[in-house]
Amino acid sequence: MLELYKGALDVPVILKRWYEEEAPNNYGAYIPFVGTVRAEDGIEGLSFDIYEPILQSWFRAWEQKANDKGAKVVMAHSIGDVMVHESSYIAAVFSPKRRVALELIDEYVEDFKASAPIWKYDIIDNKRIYAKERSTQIKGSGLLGGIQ
Amino acid sequence: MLELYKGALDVPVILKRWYEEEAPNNYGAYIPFVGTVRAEDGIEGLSFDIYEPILQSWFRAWEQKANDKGAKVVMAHSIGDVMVHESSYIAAVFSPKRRVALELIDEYVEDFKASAPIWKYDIIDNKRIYAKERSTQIKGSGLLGGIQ
Amino acid sequence: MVRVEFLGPIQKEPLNIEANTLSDVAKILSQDEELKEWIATSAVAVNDMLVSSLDIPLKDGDKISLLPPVCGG
Amino acid sequence: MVRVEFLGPIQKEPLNIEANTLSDVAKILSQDEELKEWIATSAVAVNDMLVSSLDIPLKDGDKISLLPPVCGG
Repeated sequence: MLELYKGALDVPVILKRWYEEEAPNNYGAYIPFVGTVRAEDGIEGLSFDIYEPILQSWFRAWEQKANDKGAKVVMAHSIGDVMVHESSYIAAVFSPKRRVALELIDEYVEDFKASAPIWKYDIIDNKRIYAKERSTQIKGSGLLGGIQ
Repeated sequence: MLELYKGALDVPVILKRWYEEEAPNNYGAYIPFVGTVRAEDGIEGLSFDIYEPILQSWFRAWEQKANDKGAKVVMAHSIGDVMVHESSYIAAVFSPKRRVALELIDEYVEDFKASAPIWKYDIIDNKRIYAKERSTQIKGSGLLGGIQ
Repeated sequence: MVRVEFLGPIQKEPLNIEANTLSDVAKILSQDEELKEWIATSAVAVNDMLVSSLDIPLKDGDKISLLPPVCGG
Repeated sequence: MVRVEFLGPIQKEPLNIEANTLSDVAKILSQDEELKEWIATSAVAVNDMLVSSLDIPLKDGDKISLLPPVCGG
């Protein structure tokens, strides 16, 4: 389940719904990672663009990977503006086993950061400024420039 | 904050309260680990004994360790009986930084499993049976038997 | 004719160009001075699949996307 | 006089015994056949602090706790 929302996430409602949906499914461990916008460098908030077709295929590959370990992944992300101290991202793992869950949440969140087709902008003075310095080139970038 | 509850945890309510309490404190990452009782080996549920004085000092050491990294740990645990598909344990980390949060939740949960003075019993036919095979000797065990 | 789309912060309208391979696309895009930095740092998808070779044959109607550096979460 | 408490699954009432060190406690407890396995696998706390040496001097009123193997969560 990949859920995209316009603006900030209602974190308690999402965490509760996921918990209750999986309660009968005999997973011993549920680990959500919640990402919240920090007040820093004078930003008013962050803004996100998402390219959904490739995000969906990235997510389906992770569903398969989790499934192979008897686990399940879910995700919620904001599109557009999210103000400081609001949340823009929840990634969660359900697994029968503790070790699988702890290892999977780490890999899943890190791969999300490195690969998911989402672009972040600082909101300063009501303008969107691409967060270039904090961004990561997707593996294989530069193909058309012959520099890879 | 170490919270002990008689019986199963109300997971959505606890996750929501912790999230809202820390929302103004500028943590970028919130990772709760929720432990739920699995239906296996014909158990009706699990039951827990806790020795609170040593659990409190174990927890205070973790508060200090998290604080040294700019992070915060919290925990909720059940005392007594928790039926299958109910939850008995939530450990959570708040941190400004993603990597600190992901590494801390892993260490924190693993050290909890190895060291926290909590004893687990299977509930079968309404009787409590010590989960000896799944239990771990605390570091330094056997001191009085001269075997360590 | 293939369609080239520029995602995220690359503020540029889609282009329709003649190209038989990604090498052709690279040649055409590299003539645009504004795109130089984006080309050097972007990943490439053909019909929403990320690709890692310039030898991919293209057919009429294919969609090529440029994905600049990402930062979700 | 020190007090020895048995935690969790060790189904045994607390004992009040005369002991000057943990070695004395070990000697007294090892006479109880029922406790043999628990002694071999339990950690020991003096006044709620886990200890790792038998040489700890004890004073009147100290509390010694035996903590058998744990499994929280």
